[in-house]
Amino acid sequence: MRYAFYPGCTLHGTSKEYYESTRQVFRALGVELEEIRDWNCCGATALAAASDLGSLVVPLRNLAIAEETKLELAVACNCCFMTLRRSLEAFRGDPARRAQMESALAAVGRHFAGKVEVRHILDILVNDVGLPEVERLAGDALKNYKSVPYYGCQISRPKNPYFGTELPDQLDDLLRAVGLDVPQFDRKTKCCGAALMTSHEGAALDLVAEILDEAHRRGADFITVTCPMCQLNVEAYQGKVNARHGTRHRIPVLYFTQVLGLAFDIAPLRLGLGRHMVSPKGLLVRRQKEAVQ
Amino acid sequence: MAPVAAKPKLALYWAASCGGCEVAVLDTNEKILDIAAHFDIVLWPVATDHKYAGVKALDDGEIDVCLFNGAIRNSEQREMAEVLRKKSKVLVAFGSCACFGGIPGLANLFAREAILERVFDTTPSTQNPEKTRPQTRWAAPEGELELPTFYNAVYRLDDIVPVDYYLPGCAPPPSLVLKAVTAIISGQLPPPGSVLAPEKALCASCPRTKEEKKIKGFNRVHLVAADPKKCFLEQGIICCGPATRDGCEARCIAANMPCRGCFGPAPEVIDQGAKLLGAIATLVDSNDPAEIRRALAGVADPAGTFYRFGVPSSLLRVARCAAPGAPGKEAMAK
Amino acid sequence: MSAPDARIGVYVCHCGTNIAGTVDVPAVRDFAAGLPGVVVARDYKYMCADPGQDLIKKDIKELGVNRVIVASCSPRMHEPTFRRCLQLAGLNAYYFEMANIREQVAWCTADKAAATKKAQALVRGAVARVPYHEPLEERTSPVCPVTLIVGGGVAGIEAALKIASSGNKVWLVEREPSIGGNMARFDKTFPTLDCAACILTPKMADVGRHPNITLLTYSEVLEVSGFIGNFEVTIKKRARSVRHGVCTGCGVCYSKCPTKVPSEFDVGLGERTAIYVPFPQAVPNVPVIDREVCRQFTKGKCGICQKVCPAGAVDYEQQDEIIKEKFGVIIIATGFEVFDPSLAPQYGYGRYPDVYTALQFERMTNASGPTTGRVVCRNGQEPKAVAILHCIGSRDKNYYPYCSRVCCMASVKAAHLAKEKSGGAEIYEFYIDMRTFGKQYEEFYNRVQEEGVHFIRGKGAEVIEKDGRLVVHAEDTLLGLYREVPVDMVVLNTALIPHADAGRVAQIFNIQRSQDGFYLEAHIKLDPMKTATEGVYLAGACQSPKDIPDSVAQGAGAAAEALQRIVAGEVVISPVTCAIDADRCAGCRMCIPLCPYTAITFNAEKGVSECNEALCKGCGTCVASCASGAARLKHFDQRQLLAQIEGVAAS
Amino acid sequence: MTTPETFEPKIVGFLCNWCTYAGADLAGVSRLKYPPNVLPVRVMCSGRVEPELVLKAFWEGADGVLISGCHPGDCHYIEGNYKTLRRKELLDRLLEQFGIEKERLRLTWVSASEGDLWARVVTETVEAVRRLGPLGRTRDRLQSCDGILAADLPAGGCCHGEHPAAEGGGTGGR
Repeated sequence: MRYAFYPGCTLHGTSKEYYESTRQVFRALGVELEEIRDWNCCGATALAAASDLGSLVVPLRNLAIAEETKLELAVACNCCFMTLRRSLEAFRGDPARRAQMESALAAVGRHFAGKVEVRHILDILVNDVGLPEVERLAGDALKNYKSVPYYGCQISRPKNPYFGTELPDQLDDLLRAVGLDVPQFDRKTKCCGAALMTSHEGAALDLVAEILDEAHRRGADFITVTCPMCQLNVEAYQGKVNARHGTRHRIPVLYFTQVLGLAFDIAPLRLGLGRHMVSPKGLLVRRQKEAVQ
Repeated sequence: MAPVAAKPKLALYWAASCGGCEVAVLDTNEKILDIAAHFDIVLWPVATDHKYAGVKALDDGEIDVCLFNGAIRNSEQREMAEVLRKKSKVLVAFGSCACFGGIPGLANLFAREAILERVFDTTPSTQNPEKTRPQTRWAAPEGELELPTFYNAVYRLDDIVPVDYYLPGCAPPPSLVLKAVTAIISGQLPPPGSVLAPEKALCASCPRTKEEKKIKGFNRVHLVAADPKKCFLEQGIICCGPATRDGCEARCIAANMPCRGCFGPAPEVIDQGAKLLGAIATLVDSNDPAEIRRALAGVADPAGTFYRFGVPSSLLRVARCAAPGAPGKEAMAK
Repeated sequence: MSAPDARIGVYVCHCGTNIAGTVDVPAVRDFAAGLPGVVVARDYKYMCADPGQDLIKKDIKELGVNRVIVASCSPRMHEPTFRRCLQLAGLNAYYFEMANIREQVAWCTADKAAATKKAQALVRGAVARVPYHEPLEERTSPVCPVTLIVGGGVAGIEAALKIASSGNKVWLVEREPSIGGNMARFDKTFPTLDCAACILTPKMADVGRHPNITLLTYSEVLEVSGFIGNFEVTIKKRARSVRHGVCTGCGVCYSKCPTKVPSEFDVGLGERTAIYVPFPQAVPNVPVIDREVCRQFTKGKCGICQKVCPAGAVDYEQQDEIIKEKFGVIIIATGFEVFDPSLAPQYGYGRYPDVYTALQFERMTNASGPTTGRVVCRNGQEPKAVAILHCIGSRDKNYYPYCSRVCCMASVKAAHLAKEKSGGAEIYEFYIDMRTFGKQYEEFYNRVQEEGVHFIRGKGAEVIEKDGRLVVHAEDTLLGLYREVPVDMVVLNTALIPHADAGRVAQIFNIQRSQDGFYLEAHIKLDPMKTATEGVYLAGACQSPKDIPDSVAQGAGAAAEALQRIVAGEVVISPVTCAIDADRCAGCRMCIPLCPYTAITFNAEKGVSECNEALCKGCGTCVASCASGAARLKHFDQRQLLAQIEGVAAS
Repeated sequence: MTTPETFEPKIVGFLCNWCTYAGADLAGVSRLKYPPNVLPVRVMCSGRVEPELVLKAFWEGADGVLISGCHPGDCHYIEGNYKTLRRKELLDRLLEQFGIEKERLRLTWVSASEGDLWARVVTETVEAVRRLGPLGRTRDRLQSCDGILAADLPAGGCCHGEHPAAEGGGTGGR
């Protein structure tokens, strides 16, 4: 299996561990990710406020580059996933829009035919690689662990064919496939506050608190996420949440690729597990202990 | 010495045709002598030496009957059609080419250029490095010669001039020829515009056993040994009988060959090929688009199959590429 | 043949402003006047009104008009009207032709000039066509006086009783082991709160014993052929494994049966045995063995019910029965099913035990239901607070866009019952807007409001668990607040949707479905009982979501439609059939296998194919496949169509 | 000179009585607006629509032909629509041999409840034919080949009834 790969800014910046673990896990599974050349920022959610057309064309350039590879485009960051899909749907759906987008793209000397598919790596792991293959590689390293799957809001919005808008279950299945105990998690697609954390911190902290509270109530050893933004908010602000709500949360927040890595017995440091603000050390130690016994 | 003047005048002419119709006249065997005896033949290029000038010199309507075979493919044939119409009391479209365009009519599926190129350049037996083409004028030492213009399309006789009777067939069977001639001689003719052949389709006189038909796939007659007793269609072999006027005495059928449609459509049918195509396609025994397509792929060359003798009589008449400067010319002119 | 003697009258209708608003009617009239064969062209405000029809009659009499064209609405609307008009004027009805310049020109075209041009083209087509029209005589055929009713819910029951009590025979076929349908599940009915069983069971019993009604439960229609007046129907009577007539309905068998499975009738809340009657008042009161789960059939050993049956009615050997029967008319009353809310996971159905569907709640409140009528949570406690959510799956683009019509009232009723049967719990209704359209419905709504039920205008967004309770999230659009209401029980008012196999059933009866998947009526306002297929009628929720009063009304209405046919004794059959011209047919027999009604046979001694016009329905498939043009479809004859094409396409 | 902008295609539509004709009525009742280029000819069943009728439409100068019936499986006459499907397969190939793009002949399924679909189908078809450009009358095409024909050329077949002396019978020609 081979895919074009669009990492997006964060995977090369604040969420290197997501990048590293993704690389490791896909290598272990024998799936090639070919990083597209000369890609640019997807514009994230900020650009749409400034210029609607701009917010469609900026991601489109990446799609045009990906199209040249004749491969499907794998994306890890939920925000990139959303903006790229939004651009693609506008291009396919609305002839008038399409014309504008084409001419804008032509201005930077590129052409796009609309022939590329945007796939989230979670979707690829579950539907292309398949759970049996994942199970095959997974040891029982995680069998006594419990984790809640936190998808975030962008992976399933706007409505898309890959993830149910209300309560998707692909991540649940994937985590179960590597032996984790996955309880029900009502807030799996609730907003983490995203950029509000910088403008309306209080509101964002309350949202994160909701998530942490349920994770705690469900007895999760750690939270599994699919999105750099969620990972940052849910992990980095636990202190402030505790201060605000008088709670004592200190729960690791791992990318699902890191979790798979652990299950595949890939060295923790290669999975970027050294980069976390809430250290997963405790987990790892316990894991080793159990391994010894 | 018998009085010559009493004899009615007969003209026979061939336009774009193979000569088979001429033979059909001769096939009346000894009866030909009666014809010769009854008529004063004023024009018969294949058999007698009369000049056009002689015909043109006749008074209008002086010819009693003209049996005209062949389609109209060039300016000479058109001119003679007009002359003979003028000079003849009764003009009979004789044979499938004159009636429907016939085999020459298949040329309407191609562009004139494509045909000339094939004939004068690309046939294996052709040596023509200068790519010489027929010219309508040619300066010879003896003086300038004029040749007829080769048209873009093939026409039926009645496209050019009004026709009184139609005697279809490739070629018309002697029995029908005699019947027609006798009718003419005895003056007992049906209303003008009539086809001098039976009113039903060929199946009526086809001796083969017929059951209810369903077609899974098509066979081509040269690829299978057809059961001589069984309806061709039931063997997946396309037979034009159901859409073709009777009168040929099922000669092909008797030779274990399917009807090819030379007698033209049944009465009041406008488009023989369309009727046949509709009937044949409907018999395909499947409701699955893919399966239907597969089955019908067995029909090689629909136009040539359903309009073998009638392209110039179809509602489509001529492929678009035939008209000068028509769209899709290149595409068609293979 | 062409008719040189054709004297055509063209009448262009304004239809008030419906046509005249978009089409230049005088221009069309003048255009028509100039067409060959037209002796008179007029326009009038309403051609279908008597004065309009009189114009036609007058011209037929005084101007010798012998072909009539009306350019107005769709022939599906008024063709019969004008054909009658011709007949009254002594002209054959089939000398008439209609040009549809309303539905297919005026109403669907924006540009006036273009509309006028199109109208003229259609008129030209009609004018070219009518000279080739031939006089045709309508035939009649007898109507078999027996009605088939499919579906034994309240609508089917009503229809059956009406027809039976008129002295005519009825067969009622029901898929379930008992008739009664969904209504049998209810405890109380809005707006009067009278007990559903009390008003339904007497009707059920009547059906059971009525001499004119043949009741087939646990049975399904497999195949329908023929046409109005004489349908040939194949019915599968599934093996009940208990002999009807022998069984006394004592009930010992199911009291002793060791196998327990969730009860369909209780929507999974209660249990039933392998041999069972769905509910105590079942009609017929004859148990049925569920062979899927019965040990005798799955394991081959048990046989308890047979041993204990005092009447010796249990028969493991019983086979499915295939019944073929003739019917004159058919009423379809197959009802609805409910949306499965687990497809909308945000509401927690299937994840939280105390989230129920409205139908489950009906069973809970039913005195003979799984909780003997007490409203209690799974833990046996009475709820302190109950949330009732409207429009679950209805009025929702993601599921079913239409309004299910009954839920608002059902919810109000549920609110009342929940309060009453839970010892006064707090009740919260989450609604988009209240639709209490029926007689005494608004009054009932007011009454329940006064009982202290909280009505929150805002659709329930989701149900999540917090601190051991269920929390309903919603935006209260009256307060302009986002609310989280903790409750102990949630009732989801799910959409009423077409049966999963509605498509298959539609094909069996050769009827159509509207885009929402319910069966399509002939006219949404004026012909709600008829379908496009003559002699097949609709009753109840299979046509669209309906409450009990409407289902009963439509059941009675469908009965009237059926009786109208039966009493008439014969039906008029369209003369639009195929005729094979023996002088042209060469006997190739291509057409024979193509006829869907086997109306064509081969006459060996004449050597030609012949069409039985009694069987022919006039589709024209054989005509389209007749290579010699011998087969002709009356009124859609080749010459007529060719001329019409020439007319519309001429420029 | 007709350009894609000014060219208004002429399309003959064969609508089955039970599904598409009813669907087209519904489109009207719902006041859905669509281009006026499709001229409806009502037939009881799409199964009645035979090639001769389609070719006749082209002969008379239709730039396109639209046949529309009930959805597969829903035919009022059980399976007339499948018969049409079979004919269309072969007709497509015939048209292409005559240089007529098969896109000029369209077969669609529109049910009695799909007024909006009918409006969409018509719009699409008109646009598709508009892109293909004019086809024009067969007789004009033949005329333009060598310019030797009478303007009102009789249609098709053996011309019984087309003879000046014979009284008008064949509906083909004039």
